[in-house]
Amino acid sequence: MSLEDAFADGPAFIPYLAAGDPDYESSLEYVEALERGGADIIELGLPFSEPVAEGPTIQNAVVRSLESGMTPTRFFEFVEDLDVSVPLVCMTYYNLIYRYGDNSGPRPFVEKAADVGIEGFVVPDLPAEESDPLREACDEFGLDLVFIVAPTTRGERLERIMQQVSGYVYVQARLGTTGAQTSVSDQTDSSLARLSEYDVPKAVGFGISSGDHAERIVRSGADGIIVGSALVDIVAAGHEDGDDPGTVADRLETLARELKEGALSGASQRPPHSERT
Amino acid sequence: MSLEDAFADGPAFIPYLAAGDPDYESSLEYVEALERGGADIIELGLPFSEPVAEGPTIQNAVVRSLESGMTPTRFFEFVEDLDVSVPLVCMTYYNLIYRYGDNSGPRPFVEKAADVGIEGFVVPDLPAEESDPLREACDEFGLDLVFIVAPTTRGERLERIMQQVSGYVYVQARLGTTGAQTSVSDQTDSSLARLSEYDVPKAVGFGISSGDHAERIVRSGADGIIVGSALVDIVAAGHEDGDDPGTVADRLETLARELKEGALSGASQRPPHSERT
Amino acid sequence: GKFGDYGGQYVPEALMPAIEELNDAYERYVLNNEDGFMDDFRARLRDFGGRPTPLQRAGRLSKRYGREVYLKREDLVHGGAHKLNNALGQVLLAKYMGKERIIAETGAGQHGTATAMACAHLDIPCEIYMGKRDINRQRPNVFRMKLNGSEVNPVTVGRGTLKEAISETMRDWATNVEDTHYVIGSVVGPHPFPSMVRDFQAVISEEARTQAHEQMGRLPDAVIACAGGGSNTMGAFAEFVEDDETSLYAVEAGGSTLEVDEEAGVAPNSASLTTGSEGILHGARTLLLQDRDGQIMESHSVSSGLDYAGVGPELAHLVDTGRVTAVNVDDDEALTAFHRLSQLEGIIPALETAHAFGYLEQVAGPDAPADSDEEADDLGEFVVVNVSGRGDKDLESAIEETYERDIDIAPNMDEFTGGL
Amino acid sequence: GKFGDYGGQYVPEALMPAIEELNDAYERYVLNNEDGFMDDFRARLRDFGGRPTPLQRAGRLSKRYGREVYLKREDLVHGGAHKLNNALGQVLLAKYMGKERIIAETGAGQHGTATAMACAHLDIPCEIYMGKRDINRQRPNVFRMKLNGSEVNPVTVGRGTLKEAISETMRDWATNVEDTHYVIGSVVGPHPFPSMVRDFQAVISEEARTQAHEQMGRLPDAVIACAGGGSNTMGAFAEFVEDDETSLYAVEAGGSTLEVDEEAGVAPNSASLTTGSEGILHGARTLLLQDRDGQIMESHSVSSGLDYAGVGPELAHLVDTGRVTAVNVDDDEALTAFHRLSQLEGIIPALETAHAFGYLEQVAGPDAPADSDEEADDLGEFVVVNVSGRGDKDLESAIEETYERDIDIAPNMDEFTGGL
Repeated sequence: MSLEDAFADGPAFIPYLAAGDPDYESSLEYVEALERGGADIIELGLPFSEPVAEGPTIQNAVVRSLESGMTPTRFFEFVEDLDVSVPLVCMTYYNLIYRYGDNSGPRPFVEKAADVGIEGFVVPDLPAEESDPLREACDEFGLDLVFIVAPTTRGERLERIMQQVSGYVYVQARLGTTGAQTSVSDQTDSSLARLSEYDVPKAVGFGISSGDHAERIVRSGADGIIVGSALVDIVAAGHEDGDDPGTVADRLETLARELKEGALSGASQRPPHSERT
Repeated sequence: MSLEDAFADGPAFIPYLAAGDPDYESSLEYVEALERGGADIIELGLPFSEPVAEGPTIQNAVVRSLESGMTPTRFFEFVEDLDVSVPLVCMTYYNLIYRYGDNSGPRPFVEKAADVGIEGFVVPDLPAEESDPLREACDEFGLDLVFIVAPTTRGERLERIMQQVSGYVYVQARLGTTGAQTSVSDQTDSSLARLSEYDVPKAVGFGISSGDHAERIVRSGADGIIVGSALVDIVAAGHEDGDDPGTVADRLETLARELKEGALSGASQRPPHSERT
Repeated sequence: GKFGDYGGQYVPEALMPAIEELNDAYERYVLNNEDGFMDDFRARLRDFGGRPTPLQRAGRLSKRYGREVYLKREDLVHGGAHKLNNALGQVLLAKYMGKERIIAETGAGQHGTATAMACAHLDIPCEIYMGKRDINRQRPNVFRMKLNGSEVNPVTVGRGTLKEAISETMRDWATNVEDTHYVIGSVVGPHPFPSMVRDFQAVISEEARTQAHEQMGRLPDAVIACAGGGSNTMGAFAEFVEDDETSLYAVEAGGSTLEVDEEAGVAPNSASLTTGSEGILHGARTLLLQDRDGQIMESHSVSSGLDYAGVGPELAHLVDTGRVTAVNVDDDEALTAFHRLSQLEGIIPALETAHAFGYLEQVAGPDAPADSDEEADDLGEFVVVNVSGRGDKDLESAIEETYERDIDIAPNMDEFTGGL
Repeated sequence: GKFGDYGGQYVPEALMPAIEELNDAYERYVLNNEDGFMDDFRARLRDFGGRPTPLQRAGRLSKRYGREVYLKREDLVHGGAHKLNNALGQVLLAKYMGKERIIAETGAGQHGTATAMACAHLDIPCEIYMGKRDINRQRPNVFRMKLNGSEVNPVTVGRGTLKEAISETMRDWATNVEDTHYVIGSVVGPHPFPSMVRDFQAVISEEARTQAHEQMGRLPDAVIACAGGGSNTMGAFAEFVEDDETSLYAVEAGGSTLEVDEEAGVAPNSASLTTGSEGILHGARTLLLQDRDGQIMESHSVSSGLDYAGVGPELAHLVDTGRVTAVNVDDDEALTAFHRLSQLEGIIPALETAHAFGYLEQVAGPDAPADSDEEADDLGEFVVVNVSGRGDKDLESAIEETYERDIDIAPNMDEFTGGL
């Protein structure tokens, strides 16, 4: 599967932006800037009106994107209009997947996603217990289904998730919701330790905002880093200040590069035994 | 007893004013004008803070009088300062009588009242059932105790009152509280009929405001008329308009004269059998 | 009709026949359950009023005061206070008497709302007299009365408060006495009102006495109730009066001080039992706040429901005889108790009710002065406090008064200082 | 955890362990009464909450509708609504689970105040999330929560209403899941919430069923309850679901119209059962007000307590299977019913509750259209209406909305048009 391939050549840098934030055209430019900055996979948010798993930063991005007219149909056009070559993961809530097309289940959405070239999904309100229909559709169309593993996920639950996951596992660095933090949680290390026996790439997200964070996380054994809020902050600030989209795109590229380099630097410092085989 | 004497020469005109309304000096002048207008007895109100039996007109007079500093002590001075020769009846609420002096009952108040020349009392919140202590003090000092008989007073109650009453009985012309009315109630006739067998003067009050009223009431068999609110209205209007007290006194005298003449006219029209014996 | 020297019937003659008629109805229907009146009343109290109210153990207060503190939950009665017990009783009695119209006066609006509810329930027209100034201060209660279909008649005479409304209602009654019943709101007024209102409210102590037996296997050592006119007080005490082992505490509003300003005619408290003197007001001889001439003084309390210059004659008598102990709690203590009960027990009491809890704190609280030990001992091990009403009606006052007084246990009020 | 296709657990992974822990506690304490939990809960409902509430015959409504109309008086529960049944149950459960902190979200403030009261009573810290806009509109409830010692956290994201507050509370829970319990206020959310909240509220129908037997010697022909999220509805229905002779009516808020403005994403009603479609929201699959893409629509009702775009999954299932009949009453009908109950029965209902009475009028009132005869017959001779809450909280809204709509049976509102 193509997502897993993105981890083949070293640590993967996986940035997130909400599609259509703050408007369709700027957003295209911003996502493309992420690739220039070194993204290995890009998580594209399809905004849902009730983003219960998000922190305020991404919640506000969702509001901006919805106000600019983003819909599932526009989202697929957006993906087609994007000029990037790295794999794209669609991050959204289950109701939008469930309701698309004939309103009877996830298959039409997955089919359309595959059609426009999306490689996988992250669905924060869909735990493994409820994911069979989506898993089946993903299998049918050859897409990955990424699951989030929380610091509180243990034992049977972890087992169940790891049976369902494909592409990569999204390791939630700490309890809470998405949002940039100034330090890295100790919970990350123990989560990575619990996951070490599973043979699937582990990408850590929640709260990574700088190259130093990225370096520290990858050094601890992560196969990839997921960064959302720190990037969305740049979009939000640019929008509020009325900055030229090109300038904002440059800032995104700059932070992306810092994060990517941090990840690479972290990988180079890893003790040999923690390398993936 | 001197009050009863006032009914000897024909129908008695009994005007009411609140002592000290709107101020001590004007009030003296107003009361004296009532005598000039033909009063046979004068009811002088000693204001109580909770005048529950009064209509709004007299309630407001009470407020003005209290605000001008009227107290029981000042009231007795007021009576002493008054230059009138007709008998005076003190109209007040029982608490003031009860609390005067050593606070242990009505005797000190009655003693003082007798001392300054008051001839009797009307106490609207003291029914016959509760009047023994006051009755005894009045007897001791030779004062009359006037009771009110309402349109609803019948049978045993009426009997009990008529055993206690002296001076005159205050016949309440209609249900309700004090206050000038534009017509005379039919209730008056039946009240007077019920009282005809009792050998005590019957003075009718509540709502009499003109010479025509007075005439009609006396023609129906009343031995006297009591007029309060119509006179208080003149005081109130004069106070509000800032009129000279002398002018207000003249108006009071004029209305008093009209009322007195109405009463006399009514008496002259009475059929012989309704004359008092 | 007499309680020692207190009580009686000091009313205008025009009302006496109505009062005799009422007394007759009281004896027949209430005392002798004629036509099953009392059964009907009790059934309506249960189904419409929500009785019985619980006798609830207050866990956190029990801990704080080192004794079993139980709450008689009159705040749960329909309308939010014990007031309905009486209003429902009287309106029902008026129906049995064939009256066709109800009038009542109200100050803070609690009695008026209770009467309006009872009249809607029993389908009888109702007019409520209320001072214009009180109308402006108690608009939610005015609105409630109107929602229940009552007329609210503004009284503009004088200062436009309770006393003027009482006079105006008396006036209406004196005028329409034949078809109208005047629902007096407390154990005051001429006989039979003090006895009748007590009997309607006695359901409080009747229940509490049974509940105490069921829950604690014995009678309480003390019953504490706030006292303004005294209807919740007499209701909470009535069935315990014969129980010598149960002490009874009537907690009056100490206001800002027990000192009186004779000059201004103002008593900045409503402590008639503690500081009042004998006199005659609103139809009865009782203890009053009055000046040396016998003029009634303006009373004051942070709780408008306690703000009355008199007190029920029976309660005055029980205090004189020593059966009831009169104590008082000032505005600050009452407000503090209001916040304490809200925080510790999840019950926001009426400001009236808070006075009863203020007494507990005063003698048995952690900061009680050493010389209160005896009073605390007198309370005993098992105390019942009558929660006469809930505090929803007092939220605005609580904000205003708390802010002015800077009550230290209160939550931060800054955002509410403009009102709700 | 499933009701047909509805229900489930659609929540972020971080919360799943807490939900599993809660489910375990639900099964042990609630379903199996471990450590006497349910006994403790029932005793507190009785003593602190004021249960049982009466089943009252409504004399004037019975006459109007030509059948026996009985009222289940949840308005008499401490706090003024059925909300406490659930809040007390969950907070007590959290204590049994060893949790040290309670969080909840609230829209109109009713669930927040119930939770705050329960937390004060049970001595556990509580934080309530509330949209900034709702805080400004519901200041008395905010003040009440603070009086009870709860923190009220304003949520400023987005429009600052219930949906943002829910997200913010989920966020807090996701962050502090180990020591914190999130008290959900209705029969919504992931399993076990819909079942657990139903079980806590089922005391309503349990009592009503017994009372119906005692008072009428039989089961009611119909039970009517308003439905927003559905907690009073499920509470009023739960014990009757197996009684085939009793019809169950869930009355939704018809708002201004059942028509939807897809363009604006607004449904000017809250009729998820009548007009909604299947989807996933706030942890469960159920019927929702959503646009064709699956975005949740803004709902509307004159009653803020019904103003929610979803509905409990079990209720949705019972409607799908035909056991419960979903009907709806629009804003005007609800307001008229609010005034009618206030005037005829002396009970001022919550605007939520008024919807249930609006349905009675709609099919059985004197002005009911001829074609409603069949529905009126279906109601039968003995109808129980759940009076889910009292209307004190709604006085301001009632003034505003009545004035705007010119409800003909309303009292003259002119003097209140500036508010209370």
